[in-house]
Amino acid sequence: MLFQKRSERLFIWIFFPLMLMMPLFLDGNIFYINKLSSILIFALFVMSLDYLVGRCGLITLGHAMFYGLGGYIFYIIAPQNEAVNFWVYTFYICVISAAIALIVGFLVLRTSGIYMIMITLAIAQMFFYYFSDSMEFGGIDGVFLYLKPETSFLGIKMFDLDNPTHFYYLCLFSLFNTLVFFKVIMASKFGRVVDATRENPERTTALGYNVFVFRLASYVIASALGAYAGYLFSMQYGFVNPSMLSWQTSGTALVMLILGGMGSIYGAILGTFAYEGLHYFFEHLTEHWMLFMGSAIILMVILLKKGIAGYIEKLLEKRS
Amino acid sequence: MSQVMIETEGLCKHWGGLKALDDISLTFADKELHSIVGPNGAGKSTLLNLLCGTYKPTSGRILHKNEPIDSIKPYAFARRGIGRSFQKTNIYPSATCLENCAIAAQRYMGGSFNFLKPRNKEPVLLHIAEEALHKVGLGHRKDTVAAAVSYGEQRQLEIAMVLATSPCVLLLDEPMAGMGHEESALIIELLKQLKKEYCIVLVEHDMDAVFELSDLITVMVNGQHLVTGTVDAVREDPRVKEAYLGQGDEVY
Amino acid sequence: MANKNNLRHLMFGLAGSALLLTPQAYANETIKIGVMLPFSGAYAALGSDGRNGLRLALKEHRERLHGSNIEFIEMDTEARPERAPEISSALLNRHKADFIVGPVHSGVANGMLRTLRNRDTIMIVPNAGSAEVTGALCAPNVFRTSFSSWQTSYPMGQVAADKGYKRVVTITWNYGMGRESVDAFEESFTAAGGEIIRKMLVPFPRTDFQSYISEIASLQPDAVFVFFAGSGAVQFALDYDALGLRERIPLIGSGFLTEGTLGAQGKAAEGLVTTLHYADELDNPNNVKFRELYKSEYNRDADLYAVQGYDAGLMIVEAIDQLQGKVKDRQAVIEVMRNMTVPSPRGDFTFSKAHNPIQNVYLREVKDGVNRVIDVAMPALEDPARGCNM
Amino acid sequence: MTTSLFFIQLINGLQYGLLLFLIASGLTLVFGVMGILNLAHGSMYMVGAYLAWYFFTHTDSFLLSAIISAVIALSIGILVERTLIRQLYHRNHLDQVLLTIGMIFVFNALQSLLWGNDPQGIKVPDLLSGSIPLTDTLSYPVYRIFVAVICILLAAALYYTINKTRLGMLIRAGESNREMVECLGINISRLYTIVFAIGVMLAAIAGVLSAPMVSIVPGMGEHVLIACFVVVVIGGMGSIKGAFVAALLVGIVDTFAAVLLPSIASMVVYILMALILLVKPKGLFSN
Repeated sequence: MLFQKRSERLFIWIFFPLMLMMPLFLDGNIFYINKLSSILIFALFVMSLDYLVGRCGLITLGHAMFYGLGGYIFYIIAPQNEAVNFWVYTFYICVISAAIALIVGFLVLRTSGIYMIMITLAIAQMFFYYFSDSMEFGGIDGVFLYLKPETSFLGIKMFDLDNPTHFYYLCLFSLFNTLVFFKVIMASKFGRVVDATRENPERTTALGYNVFVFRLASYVIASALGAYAGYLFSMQYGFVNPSMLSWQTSGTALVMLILGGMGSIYGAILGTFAYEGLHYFFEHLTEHWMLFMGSAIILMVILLKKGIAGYIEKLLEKRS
Repeated sequence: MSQVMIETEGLCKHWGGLKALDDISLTFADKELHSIVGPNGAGKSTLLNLLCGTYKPTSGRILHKNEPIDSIKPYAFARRGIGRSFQKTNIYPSATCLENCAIAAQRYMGGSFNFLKPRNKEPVLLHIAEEALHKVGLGHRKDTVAAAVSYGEQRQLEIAMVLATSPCVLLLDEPMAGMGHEESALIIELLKQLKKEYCIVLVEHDMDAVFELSDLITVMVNGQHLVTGTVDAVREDPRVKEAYLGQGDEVY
Repeated sequence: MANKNNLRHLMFGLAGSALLLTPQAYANETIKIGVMLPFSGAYAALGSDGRNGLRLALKEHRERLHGSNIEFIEMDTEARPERAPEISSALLNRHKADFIVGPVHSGVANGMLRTLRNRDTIMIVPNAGSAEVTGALCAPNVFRTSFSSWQTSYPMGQVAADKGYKRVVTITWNYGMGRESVDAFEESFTAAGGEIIRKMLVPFPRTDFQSYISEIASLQPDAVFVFFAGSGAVQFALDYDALGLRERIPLIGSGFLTEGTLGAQGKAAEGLVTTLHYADELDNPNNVKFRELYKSEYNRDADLYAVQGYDAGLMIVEAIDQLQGKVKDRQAVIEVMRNMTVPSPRGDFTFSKAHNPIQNVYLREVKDGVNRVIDVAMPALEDPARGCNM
Repeated sequence: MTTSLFFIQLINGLQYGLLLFLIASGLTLVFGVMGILNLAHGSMYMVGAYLAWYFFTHTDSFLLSAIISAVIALSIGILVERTLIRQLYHRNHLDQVLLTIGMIFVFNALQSLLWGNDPQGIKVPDLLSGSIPLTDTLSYPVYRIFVAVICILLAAALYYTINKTRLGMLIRAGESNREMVECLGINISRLYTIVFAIGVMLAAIAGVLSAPMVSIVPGMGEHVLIACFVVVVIGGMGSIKGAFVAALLVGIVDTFAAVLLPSIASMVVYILMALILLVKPKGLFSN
C-alpha cells in the first residue's frame, strides 16, 4: 500500500473528498474558489520544497526562484496572441526549469548546511534582480499574459481555464498528482537512497553511492515542480511579477512548511492552509496583523517542534 | 600466500606540516585477516581512511587487484568491493535493521534510479539483506529500528551492512570498541568465519582479539611502519614492546 | 502623534474591520466601498492618508447619501503586486463592492486592472500614476483622481527651458513610473531646445545614491531632473545636499520629490523646484476648508494623498447623490462620473475621455520647509492618454 | 572616468563598506559564537534609527539620544536572548530562520504602532555639519567622514576585545569548542547573552549613526539585511576579519557597478558572492 501511515490515509480521505465537494458548498462564489485555487497552488509549491528540505535534507532559501521562473518561462516562450496547449507547455516549462536547476544545482550542491542556505539565496536574488531590472520583462511592475492556455488532450477538452471552478479542479488535480508522485518516489528504490543521503551522507558514500548525483536529481525534480506551481499561479490571474522570486516568498514557503511539519507528505498542505488561514484572520482583524502573525510564528516554532503534522501523529499514536 | 588484494606503495598523508602517515608500503592478501595496531596517533585510522577513499593520499599509490585506485572518487572504492565499517557507529538510525542492509545491498544490485519500483517489492534484494543480518546474528532484529537496538548490535549491524554490499575487502575500524566481553566474543567468532571468505583489514585496540584472529599484524608508530609479521613474531619483537612502553600505553 | 492614531486604529480594527458610518434603521441600501491601499511596509503612510481622506469625504457629506449605509472593506495590499489580483478579486467577487478605491503603487494597479477592468464595479485610483491606467489599459469603469506620470513631469520640461537650462541630467528609479516621468520631461524639454546629456536609471528600490551624485557632479549639467518618491525622494535630497550639489546645480523634479517628505528632508529640500497638481498651501476655499477639517478629524496635516483619497470620496458622494442611492446600475454611475466636476481642494477638475483628471499643474518651490506655489505651470492640462481606445 | 572621479567613487565605496561592516559585524559575531542565524538583525538596525530619531526629537542632543538608544538596544538584546533565542540552541538552522522571520514581523508591526509610517529624518549634529570641498562641484560632508572613523574605531575595538581580552578569549573558545568552555566552568549562557546583546547593539548603533544620513522609513532593515548576508557569507561566517574585508569589497564593487554597469548593477554583488563561494565554499576567512 502506498500510504502506509494511518495519519496519511486519514488526511487523504478527509482532505481530497472535502476539496472535491468544496465548489458545491461555495455555490459558485468566485472569490473563495479563486482563493482556494491559489492556496492549492502554493501548497503544491511548498510540497516541492518539502521534498528538498524534509526528504533530502537540503535547506534552500531560494526555492521561490523556480516559482517565479515558471511564470517567466511561460511568458517568454508562449506566443502572446494565441492560446497554447496547457499540457505541451507544462512539459516545456518543466524541461526548461529542470535544465536551469541542473546548472544551478551543480553549483549550490557543492556546499551544505548554512552555506547552502546562503548560496541559494544569492542565486535567487540574482534572478530576482535580473527580472526586476529588465525592461523587456516589465521590470518591477511585472508582465501580463492575456490569453489562458487551452487544455485539450488527444482532442478532448478537459478544463476551461477561464472558468474559476475548472481552474480550481485543475489545481486540485495537480496537487493530488504531485502528492502521489512524491509518495511513489519516496517509496521507490530511488527514494531509499534519498532517505539514506539525508540521514547519513557519509555512510551512503562509504556504501558506494554518489551522493551528489542523487541530490542533484532530487533538486531538479523539486525545482521543476516548483516551476510548475509558478506556471499555474501566473495563469490564474495572467500576471507574472518579480516578487514571485523574492526571498520573502521563499521564506514564507519555509514558514508554511515548518508550520505544517516537514517530511510528512501532507504537512505542506496543512501548513499552507494554516498559514493562509491565520493571515486571512489577522488581516481582517487589524491592519497591524503583522504583530499577531509574527507572534503566532514565534510561538509555533517554540511549541510545535514537528509542526501540525507532528502533533497529529502524536495524537493518533496516543489513541492507538 | 594467496592473491594480493590491496597494495600500498610509499603511501604518505600530510596535514599541513604534520606527517600523519609516512611512506607506508603494505600488502593485504585475500582470505587473510591483517591487523593494524599501534598506540594512539599512530596513523591507523588515517591509513584506513586512505584505503577506503575518504582521504586522498599526499603521495604514494594504492593498488587494488594491481590497478591504481588512489585517484578515483570516494564512492568508487565501495563499488570495487572495498567496504568499511566505522570507528564511531555509523548507521541509519531511523531505518530498520533490514532497511539498513537493503540500502547497502541495493548499491550493487542496481536500480537506484528507478523512481517507480517500490523499494519493498524486490525479494532478491531483501533476501540478500536478510542474509547479511543472519550472518552477523541479527536475524531476529530485522524489523527493529536501528536506533533501538543495543550498542553491540549496532556494531554488528555495521558489519552486516558492509557484507550486504558483497565486498571483497573489509576494512574494519575498531569493531569491538566499547563492547562488553560477551559481545566481543560474538564479533570474534564472526570474524573467524568471515576471514575464510574475505580479505580483512582490522584496526583494533583489543590486543587479545588481535592475537586470536590475525594472520598478520602490522605495528605502526607515529605514522611510520614499525614491523609486520605473524602473531608470534610481533609478540616477541623488542621494538614493539619498546614502542608501546615508550608511549605509556598499557597493552598487556 | 502618529502612534496614538495607530493605536486607535488597532482598537477599531479589533472591534471589526467593517465600519458602519450611518447606522440608521431606515437605511435603504448598503453601499460597499472596497479600499485597497498599503497599510504596512514602505508605502503605509500614503495608504493611511488616502484612506483618511476618503472617509472624511463620506463623513462630511453624510446628508447627501440618501440614507445609504456605507460599508468600508479595507484590505492591506502591502504594496505587493502579486497579491493584487487576489485581493481585488476578493472585493469584487466576495464582497461585491460597489466602488473599489486603490491603490498607491502602480505595480499593484496593473494587477488590479487585470481583475477589475470592465467588471461590475467602479474602480477609482487615488494615486498610482502609471500611464497604462488611463492609457493602454483604460476602461469605462476605471477612474483616476490623482494624476498621470506624464502630467506631473511634462510641464517641468518647459519650465526648465524657460529658466535657460540647456544641458540636463535625469535620474530616476528603473521602473515604470520613473521612466515615464523622465520621458515626459524629455519630451517637452527637448522640444523647447534643451538637451538631456545623461539618463541615469537606478535599480528599484535602491536608495544608495552617493555614487550617482558623484558622477553627476563630474558631468556639471545646468540642472538635474529627478523622479523619486517616498524614501527615495528623502534619501536623494539628503545625499544631494550632503555632497554639496544643492547650492551649485539646481535640482528640479516631479513634485513627489518634496511631497510628504519635507519633515524628513529638513533643510536639504530648501529651494527645490517641482511641478505637481497640488500644493498644501494652495489658496482656495475648498483647500482651506478641507485642511481644517482633516486636521481636526485626524490630528495631522493633510497631504496630497489625503486630497486624492478625499476626491475619490467626493466622486462617490456625488454619484450617490445624483442617483439617489441607486448605484447598482454601473452604467449610470459611469455616466454621472465622467461628466462630473469635482470640487477638489486642488481646484475644480473634470475628466478626460480616458477618465484622468484635466487639472492645473502648479510650479512649486520649497521655502522654509513648505512647498510654496510660484505659478501655474500649465493650466487644465490633459494627459494624452496614449494607447487608450475609449 | 577621470582620476579624481575614480578616487571619489573609491571613497564612496569605502564609506559604504565601513557602514556595512558595522551592521554585519554583529551578525557574524552572533553566528560565529552561538551558531545562531539572526534574520531579524536588519530590524535592529531599523530600531536603532527610529530610537535615535525619537529621542533626538525629544532631547535635541544627538549624543544623548545615541547613548539612550544603545542602552535600549542592549536591553532588547538581553530580553530577546533570554526569552526567545535561548529556546533554539539545540535546534537546527531552519527553526532559527523561522523564529527570526517571526521577529521581523513583530518588529515591523511595533515600529508602525509606536512611530507611525511617515518617513522621518534628523539633522546632522551642528558640530559635524560642515563639509570639505573635493572638486568645483562636489564636497564631502564631515559627518560621513566621522561615521567612517567611528566604524574603523569600532572595528579596532572589536579586534582588540576578541584578541586581547578575557571576554574575547571566551568568545574564541566558544567558537571552536562549546563543551570545552563549559568544562572550564564558565557560564556559557551568560556569555551567549552578552554576545547576542552586543550583536544587537552593534546593529542599533549602525542605525543610530545612519539616522542623520538616511531616510528613516518602515522596511529599511530588510534592505540592509540582505546586503549584510552577502558580506558575512563572503567573509566567512563567524569571522570578524572576514566581514571587514568583505564589507569593503562589497562596498567598492557595488559603488563602481552602479556607475559602470548600470544594467546589472544590483546583480553584481550576488555574482561576486556566487563566484567567491565557488572557489572558497566557506568564504574568504572561514575557520
